[in-house]
Parts: sequence; structure tokens; C-alpha cells
Amino acid sequence: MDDPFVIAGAEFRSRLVLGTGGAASLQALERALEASGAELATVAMRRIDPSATGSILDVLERVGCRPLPNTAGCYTARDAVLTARLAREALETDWVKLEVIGDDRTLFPDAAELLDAAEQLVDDGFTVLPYTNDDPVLARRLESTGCAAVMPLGSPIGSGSGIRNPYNLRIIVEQAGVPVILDAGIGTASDATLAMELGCEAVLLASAVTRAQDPEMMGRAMRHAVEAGRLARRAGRIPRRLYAEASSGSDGLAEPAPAASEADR
Amino acid sequence: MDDPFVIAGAEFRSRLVLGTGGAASLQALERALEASGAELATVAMRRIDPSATGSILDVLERVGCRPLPNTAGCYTARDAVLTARLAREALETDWVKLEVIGDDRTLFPDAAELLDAAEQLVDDGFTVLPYTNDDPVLARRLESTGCAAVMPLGSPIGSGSGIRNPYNLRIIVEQAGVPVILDAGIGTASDATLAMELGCEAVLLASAVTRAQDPEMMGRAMRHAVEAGRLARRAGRIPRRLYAEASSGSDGLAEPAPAASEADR
Amino acid sequence: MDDPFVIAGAEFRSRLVLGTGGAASLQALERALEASGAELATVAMRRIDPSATGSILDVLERVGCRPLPNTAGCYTARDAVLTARLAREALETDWVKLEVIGDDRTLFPDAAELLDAAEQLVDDGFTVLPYTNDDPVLARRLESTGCAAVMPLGSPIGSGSGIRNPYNLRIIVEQAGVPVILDAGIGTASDATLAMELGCEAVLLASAVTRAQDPEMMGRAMRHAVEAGRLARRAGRIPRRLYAEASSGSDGLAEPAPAASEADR
Amino acid sequence: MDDPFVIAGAEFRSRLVLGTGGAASLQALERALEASGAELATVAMRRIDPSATGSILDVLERVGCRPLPNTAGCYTARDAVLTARLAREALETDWVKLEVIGDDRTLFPDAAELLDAAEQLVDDGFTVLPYTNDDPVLARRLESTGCAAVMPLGSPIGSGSGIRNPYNLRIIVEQAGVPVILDAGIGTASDATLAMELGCEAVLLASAVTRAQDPEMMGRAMRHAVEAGRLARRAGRIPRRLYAEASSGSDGLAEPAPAASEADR
Amino acid sequence: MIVVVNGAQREIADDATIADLVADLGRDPRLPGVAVAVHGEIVPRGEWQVTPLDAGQRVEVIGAAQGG
Amino acid sequence: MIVVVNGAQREIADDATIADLVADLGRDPRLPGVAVAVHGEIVPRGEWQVTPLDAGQRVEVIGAAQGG
Amino acid sequence: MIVVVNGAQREIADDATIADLVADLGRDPRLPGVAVAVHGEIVPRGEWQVTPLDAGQRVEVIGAAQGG
Amino acid sequence: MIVVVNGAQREIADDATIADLVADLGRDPRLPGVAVAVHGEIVPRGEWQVTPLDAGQRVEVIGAAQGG
Repeated sequence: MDDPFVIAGAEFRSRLVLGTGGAASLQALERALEASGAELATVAMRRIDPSATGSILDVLERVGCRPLPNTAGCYTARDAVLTARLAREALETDWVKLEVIGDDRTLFPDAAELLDAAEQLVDDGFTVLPYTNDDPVLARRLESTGCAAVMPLGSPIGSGSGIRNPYNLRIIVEQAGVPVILDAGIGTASDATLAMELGCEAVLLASAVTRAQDPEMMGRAMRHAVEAGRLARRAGRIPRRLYAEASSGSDGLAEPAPAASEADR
Repeated sequence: MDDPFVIAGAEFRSRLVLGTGGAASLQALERALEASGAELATVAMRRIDPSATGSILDVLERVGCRPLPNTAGCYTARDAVLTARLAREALETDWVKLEVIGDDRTLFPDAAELLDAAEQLVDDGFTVLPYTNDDPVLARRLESTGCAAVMPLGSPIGSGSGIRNPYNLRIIVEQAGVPVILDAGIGTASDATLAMELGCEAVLLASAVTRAQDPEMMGRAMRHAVEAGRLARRAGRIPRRLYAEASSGSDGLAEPAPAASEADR
Repeated sequence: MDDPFVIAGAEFRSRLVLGTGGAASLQALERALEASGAELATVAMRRIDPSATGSILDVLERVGCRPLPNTAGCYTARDAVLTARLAREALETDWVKLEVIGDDRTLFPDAAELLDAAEQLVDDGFTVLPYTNDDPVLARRLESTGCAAVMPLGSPIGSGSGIRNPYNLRIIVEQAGVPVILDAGIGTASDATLAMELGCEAVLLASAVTRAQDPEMMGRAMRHAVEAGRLARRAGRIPRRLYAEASSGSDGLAEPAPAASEADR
Repeated sequence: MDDPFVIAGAEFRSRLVLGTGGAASLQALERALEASGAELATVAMRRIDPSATGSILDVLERVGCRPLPNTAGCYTARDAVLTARLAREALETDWVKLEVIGDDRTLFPDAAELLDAAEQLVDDGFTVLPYTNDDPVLARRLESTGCAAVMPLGSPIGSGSGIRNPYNLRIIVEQAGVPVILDAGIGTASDATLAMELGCEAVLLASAVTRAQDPEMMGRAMRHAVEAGRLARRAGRIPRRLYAEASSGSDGLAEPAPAASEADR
Repeated sequence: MIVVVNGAQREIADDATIADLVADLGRDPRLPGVAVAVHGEIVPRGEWQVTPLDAGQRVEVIGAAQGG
Repeated sequence: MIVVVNGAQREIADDATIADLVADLGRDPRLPGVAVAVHGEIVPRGEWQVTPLDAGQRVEVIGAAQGG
Repeated sequence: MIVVVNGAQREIADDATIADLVADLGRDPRLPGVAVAVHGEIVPRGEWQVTPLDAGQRVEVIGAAQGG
Repeated sequence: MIVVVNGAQREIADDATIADLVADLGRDPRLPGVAVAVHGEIVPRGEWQVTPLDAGQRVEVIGAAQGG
């Protein structure tokens, strides 16, 4: 596979990770997932509903997506650890997207609880992919505990505001020894492209696709967006300049006959 | 063809227009063009060089690109009109990318000369695609003269600085009755994606690809970038919010047994 | 006078030029003008209203402000020139803020008409201060015609959106041989400060003050804002860095006794 | 005093807090402090140097500035607490600017250590002013521990990069019940003005003044900048619009005589 | 006689000069502040006292107003 | 007897095991997809067949849902 | 005789036409790709065969090049 | 005897108190501005006059400096 996305030894062709929340129906979700080309998708752990028809796991299996359980909704290390263990039992995976929320308006993580949970889960053998804020120090602490990636937010979950502080993201990427996955805040394709150009290894998004007016088309957009950003990063962009730099040389410009020129001007 | 790019009645599958300046060699250019999927590419008009081997027109023919002559290097309406007519003679096309430069550091257009040249060329039967600054008033004047598109710059030619004023671009798009093509300033993939999201019908770029460290890979990146932006525009993005909006509902969260909970915390 | 603002040989202590439109009353305007410290203020030329009480000219005289007539509302060079001449007759000044509008939604200038009007007025002996867009080429053309300053917009008149393209403004300042005055778009104090830091010699604003909730207080804010920006420009700011640069040296940090240290940690 | 800055019951006329690091000499610092009008200034705690001439405390006394000891250079809660206690002994103040650094390239705080130190110092009776990152959750945690203010960074210390994420700052201000002081990253006057407009109660900066080419002039610039931002915040700015909003009404525009008009155009 | 002043018909004395009209509009014609154009041509203040108006003429009387 | 399943009282057979409860909720207790905690302690799937429930116990039966 | 072709003097036959000159520069005058201007006036390709050149004339021979 | 003051060895009188050391370093021990820690424990200024030093002790004498 050319330029695979590798995380904890597993290889993926796609660098897009999809969250499955926010879709109008499982059918709409399935079409969006398929269009997006994602091979990894998060699921929440919730009390089962005996009356529900259809299963998110069946959808993921049909579209060839590995389920990545998360700890969405947990506000303490304790709850997050319990949720991760339930997920391991239920889904027979030791991968977990770790979320420990600190505030229900911003849904930003609680740094201290997050670190605590990460340590416990790493010790317990989990492959931990923590959702974190864009703090370079916290990102390094999480890496030190043995997390398999760090997943900084670009802006609040579901805010669609893209990457509010690309400088922090750039610093995190420069300092990281594990893959950096942009998680949260993506609103549209160019946000995802930019994340990849800044050096992220992958992008995780949900609402941008599931809540778009046409989720399937937006899924397709995101597949191209992530690919575009990855290729651009690898291709080596031109530098930014304040002034212009001609792309057409001026050698060999046609010269109007002087007489005519003087007369006309 | 689904969602073709239509300009003056001609349909294109690709919404990427490539400038051919800045490439290290015709070979490198050919690979980049092919990777980009472009179907329209600008060429400059210059005094022929009898010693040159290879021809830009042959390259364009091989990769299936229609040549679009430009008037690069012209500083007056008079020179630009002459150059356009030479191009029509040489290339048997009445399409022209009209450039009338006002300043060799910024390579910004000269508004008054540009309007004058556009009027003359439209009267003379040309399909005029003018490179313009991001001035909404000038864009409307150009449209009024009968130009087939307007092509505002994002930032100075070759500066790689992207779209410095997305507001003006948005205003131009809202007011335009002809296709808006972002021309100049693109530095990397996300710039092209953003241009499409803002409502441009196509993107024209040269240096971003031809001067990238790996032009072929960047050509590929740009193909995806333009596609991503177009699809995202059509798919209808989510709104931007200051605060978060949860994508995982909180209904059905597991509840740790109270006793355990109290003990642990 | 230390660091005076000089325009066409006239010296001003204040670098704030106030537009007088938009105020709730002449009384509110007078308080705002006084608080702002402005010594130059624009007035429009309109048909006199015999029933009006109070006069804008009396207000300006009381607060020590020189009136600067403008050609607001003119869409052609012809109208603007006539208006300027009426203003010269009425106010016995050959200074004029030249506006030639191209579009009533953006209120952006019409480049070609503006240039035409500027040439006529300069030839007729006026001291011409043209409101222009942020196009570096147009700014140079205006300077070449003999304008005493160039006054680029930051964003549309009354939009309160500040300086949408600081790069263009920086280029205009670098290339200008006459004072650059930021005209239009200022929304709040930091916009004015930024304009001065970018090298403008003065700032012209109206709605930001006259339509603020408390115009007098905003007038005061703007006086400080312009002063702050001017001083900062002259003082020579520190460079921008991606990473940190400690301001406290680490020499001489207290060292806890090793034993204590080991015990406590 | 009109609109005083109140922190832990103490009132200040000035909303500028100056760091004293980075100055070329005590003399230069004294002039800059005086020009800035600051009434509160941070000092580091370091091993005394018997050979030193002049004293920072004498300087502060002469210019009427209250010293605010900081814990600069501390990487653990333990070191920071010790430093704060030494400062209390030496300076007879229980105010402390709490810094617990997590990384020597970014000088960003370590969230967990910072919280720990804040708790200890609050318990020990200190008035704690913590330097924090721009994380809204951490800001609330610090407030909950009893800190007298929260002092988020705009960008890394000494980076001169201003406020990289104004959204986070806005959220912190909206959620805070104690004064928010922008601490770190200010590069020039407009950064300070913007911080105040976003609702900060004060601004703390060092390098922007002490390392400017002319520290005294930059001190003066900052005094105006903070005042401008505070007044603008209180004055209630106009809203931002995409399009224009005329400040000159169009009623009463002069009407050229029709005949002349037709002839000229 | 009737002239059109600032777009509205106005009755003035048959022998009225521009100075008379300006005074009639409440302005002192000897002081600055107002300019006058007749059929799009500006009449300098110095000529107002000696410039009669004719019936039907379109007169613009312009002054400074808040704006800009 | 009555146990509390996912926050709601539920009548089950007196000798019901966890496997019975899961089957009763419409899931095949031999297949992955569901996890069970009793009083906050996870019970591995391998033990469901042999783990009886007691009256009044709080049982959480958790599965994957859309989210995140 | 001598003509000035693209800014440089060039010796051509006294009876050379534009078509001859273009062929001499290595281009097939019957195919598109090149345009010719003499003293700033464009000469259409259809006339090249029958348009003689005169000594001293300034001739521009223009083709497509990379650019833009 | 020898103590370690701010990381460097220093010779002081055998019966020297902290107050003596501070004075020796050029500071008035009765005035604020300086704090002292011995082996990581802060000694309040009020005790300096009566606190003798022992040979080999690590003493930190800390004051305000430019910074932050």
C-alpha cells in the first residue's frame, strides 16, 4: 500500500476517521460512510434499546469500517475507564477513543482527568487514542503515558469552526512522536485539507458530514479533501511571499513597432 | 456529464485550469498536467525560439488540454489587444486570458487599461477571460463589457499566499452573472478547496504546481482539492458556532452503581 | 509639535479624521468630536434645509475642527467634480475628500471614474484626498496624478469589519510617496491601532464612533487607539516567533535542598 | 476613581501590568515603566547578587508600581509553591503570579501541576494570579480553586504573536467570574487593544515593551492601547457587516441640470 | 415669478438676485457656507448681488451637511 | 423477581442468568456487541451463562450506538 | 537583404515571403502555432505565401510558450 | 566555617547567624527584600537574629530580580 496510515501497527488506506453521531438515519450514515471511504469509525457505548431496528455495527461491517469505541459523555477518569472496559467486552477491541469532557458548553477535555484515564487505560493494555485540546504540553504528557496517537481539537466539537489555532497544531505536530489526528471542529472540506497540510496523519470528523445538507456528497468531499491535503504536504508547497513572482517569463515578449506604439499611446 | 464546468458554452469535466509557467522542463510539466486532470491550460505568446526542442502545444495535445493563450507581460490595453490577436492567429482560438499588468512587483492588473482592453476584445469577437483584482466593482464592469468570466486574484501571482480577502471574493461571487474563476495566489491544496467553497466555478493556478518540490504529486493534490471544494459547496456545510454541539447524544449513558461511584471518587 | 501629521503642508496634532455622518444629533456629534481630539472632519455637500436648526460648520468651529468637504454620493467623475467645486465655493477650501462610488451595496470606488475625477480636480488646483480601494496599482496611479494622499479602504464603508487585507495595505504603504490614510471599515479601536501600525499616517472613520452605543466614549477610545498605533509603529515592535522566548532569565533560580526535594516529590 | 481595575479588593487606575524581564538596564526599564503608567509589575525571585548595583524594588517604588512576584522558571507545583513562599517572606505580599511551566520551547503551563500549585497556595492564604493556557476548562478549574484572576496566554511568552485564538479568549471571558488578564504573547499595541475589547480586565506584557527598539515609546503606546481597548469595549462597538452601510445619507444630493448632464456624459 | 430651488418650485420676486434668494432661505449671502449653481453652472459668491434670476431657472443651493 | 436493567425495573425469572437477560433483550448472548456490568462491575461474556441475578440488582447492558 | 526578426537582424533572400521566413525558422507555415506581425500589423496566415518582405522591416514571429 | 550560599561555598564566622550572613551579602536584614531558606525550609525574617548557621548547611538567599 502506498503511503498507508499506520496506527499502533494497523494499516489503513484512508486517512479519514468518521464519527457516526448526528446522522438522520442508519441508511443516510451508511451512504455517507461509503462515499467517504473511511475504514475506521467511532461508536458510542450506550444502554441497548431492545426496540431499535438495525445496528451500527452491521452498517460498519457492510462498508468495511472498523469500529472504534469512544467514551463520549464521560466527565471523569473513572467513568471513562469503565466505559472503555465495557467497550472492550462488547466489541472485542482494545482500541478506544478516549474522551473525558470538562464542560458541556465547550465539550473541551478536562486535562487532569484525561491524563489520569489515559494512564489507567494504557496500563490496562488499551490502545488509547485521546481526544485532547490543542495544548502542546498536554499532548506530550499523553504521548509519555503511552498513548498510540494524540487527537487535538481544531475547535469545539460540532462547532464547524475549523482550526482556530493552526500554530498550536503545528507545534504539536513538530513535537509529536506518535501520529497526530485532528479531532473535532472540522466544518468543511478545506478545514480537513488544511489539517493534513499542517502535518496531521489523519482527520476525525462527524457532524461536518452527518449534519451536512447532503451527507453523502459531503462524505465524498471529505475523502478528496484529506487526500488533497496529504498529497500537498508530501509534495512540498511553494513558500509564501508578500509580493508577486511571475510565472510567465518576460523574455521574448513581442515588441510592437515603435512608430505605432508612440502614436497610439 | 455530472456537474460540468461550463464557460462560454464549452463544457469541462475538470474545474482546474493550469498555467504552464514555472516548470523545470516540458517533461515535468506534462506529468504534472496529466496528474492534475486539467483540460484547459494557459500559454504565453512569445517570440519563437528556432533552437527549442519540444513544443508546449504538443504537450497539451497529448494530455488532452485545450490551450488558453494569455497576454502575460502586457502593461497596456494596446499591447494586450495585439497579443490577443497574435494568439488568435497562431492558435486559431478566440479565447484569451486577458492580463494587463499595472506594476511589476505586485503584478496586479491596471483597472482602467484592463477595462479598455476587455471592451476592445469583446467587440472584436473574443471570448475574454480577464485576470482582475478582487474589486467587486471592477468585476461587475468587466462582466458588463461582455467578458465570459471574471478571474479575480486571491493574492499576488506566484506569492503562494492563498485568498487574502475571502470577503471580497464572496461579494464578487454573489454579484456575478458569469463564472468566477480564482486566478493567482494559490499556494497549496487548501487554498484551492477554499476558493471552490466560496463559490468559484474553477481555479487557475501555475506556480503552486509547477514550482512545488514534486509537481506531479502537487498536480494530483490539486485535482482532489478542487473536487473536494466543489462537492463541499454543493453538499451544504454545517454552520459555524462559537460553542460546541455534541455529536454523540447523552441518552443511554451507562450509570455506574452509586455505591461504587461514591467510594471511588 | 512632536511628530505632527502633515498633509499638503498643513500640520495636525491629531492623526484621527472624523466623518460626521451617522450621529444621532449635532449635540452627540459635538461631544464625540471633542472627545476624539480630531482636528479635521469631513462634511457632505447637500441642498440646504431652511428649517434646520444648528449647523455642522458651527459645531466644527467650536471644537476646532477644519471641515473637509467630500463628494459622498457621487457615482461619476462629472458629479464628483461639480460637487467639489460647489464645496470650494461654499467652504472656501480647495481640499476635498474625493469619493466616486461604483456600487451601492459595497460603496467601493469606481477605479476609472475616480482616476478621471482626480486628474480634473488636481488640474483645477484642488488638494485631492481620494477614497480608494486597497489596490496598490490604483493607489500609485492616484499618487501620479498629484493627489496629496491616498485613502484606501480597510473594508466596506460602515461595515465595521476592520482591515480585511492588511497585506495590500502594507504594500500600498511601502510604495507610497504621499501619506496613506486608512479610510472606511474601522469598527473598533484595535482596527485603528492596527492601521497605524501598518504605517498609515492617519485614520478616517465615522460610523465606528457616531453609531457606537456611546459615541463620546468611542471617540475617546479612538483618540487613544490612533496614538497607540502611531507610537507602536515608531517604537519598533519585537519580531513574531512561532515558539516562546523567555523574558525571565533562568540564572539564579533557587535550588531546593536535594534531600527535601526527594522526600516531597 | 472612574472604572478602576479591581483585583482581590485592590484598585488600580491602570489596566496594564508590566513584566520587568528583558530590559537592557534598570534605567531603561524605569523609563518604560513610567511611560506605561503601570501600577503593578512582576518580578522574578532569584538568588541575590551581592555585586549588583541598583534594585528592581527601588525602581518600582520610584515609579509607584506594586511588585508582583512570580514563579517564573518553576516546572513543578512543589518548586512554584516554595518560590511563592520565599516571595511572600521577601516582599511581604501574599500576591503571586503563579507560573508552572511544562515545556521550555513553548513555555506553556503544565495544566495538572498548575492546578495542584494553585490549590496549595490558595489554601495557604495567597492571592493567586495563575498564568494559564487558553483552555476554558482549565480556566474554570482555576477559578474554582479560589484564584483571584485567571491569566490566559494569547500566544507563547515572548513570541510577540498576539492572540492566536480569540475565540477561546472570548469563551473564557464569558464563563469567568473573576477578572481575566491576558498574559503572554502581546507583540504590539493592537494586540493589547484587542485583548481589552475581547473583555479582558487587564493586560500583562513584558518583552513587547522591554525588547522594543524604543521601550519607553512602546511603554507609552501600550498605555494608550489598553485605555483604547477598555473604552471601546465599554462604548459598545458597531456590528460587523459583509456589505457597506452608508454614513452619508443620499437625501439632498445636488442635481446637475439635466441638459448639462446629457451633454457631458 | 417661479424658479425651481433644490428641486421644488418657489415663488420669488421678479427682480430677485441670487443674493436675495439665499437670504430668503435663511442664510447670510455675505458669509461662507453656501454655494449656488444655476443650471449646473456654479455662480461665485461675488456675483450673487448682481446676478438676477429668470423664471423657470433650476437653482441648486448647497451647503455642508453631516456626512462621510 | 425484579432487577433494575438500564435504569428501569424489569421482571425476570427467579433463576435467570445474565445470558437469559441478554437473550430476553433481543441479543444473542454468544455473539459480541454487548457488555454487561452489575453494580458497576463488568461481567465477562464467558461468565454470563453461569452468573445468576439477584433481586434488586442494578444491571447495565451496554452496546455500540451512533456517536462521536 | 536584411530584416529584423524578433529583434535581431537576419539575412534572407531578396524575394523571400513571410512563408519563407517562417519555414526558415523551422516552422511549417501551413500549420497553426505561429503568428506574424510586420511593423505591429498582424499578417493572417492565408497571406504569408503572397506577402513579400522588404529590407529593414521589423518582423515579429510569435508562438505559444510556457507561461501564465 | 564553610556554608554553601546560593550554590557556592562561603567562609563565615563560626557563630554567625542568618542575619549576619544577609548583612555580609550587603543587605540590611531588618528590611524586606530578601528571603532565606536553609535546606529548603524558609526561615522567617523574625528568626534570623537568633538562628545560627552550621557548617556545611545549604543556604538560599533570594530576592526580587527583573523577570516575567
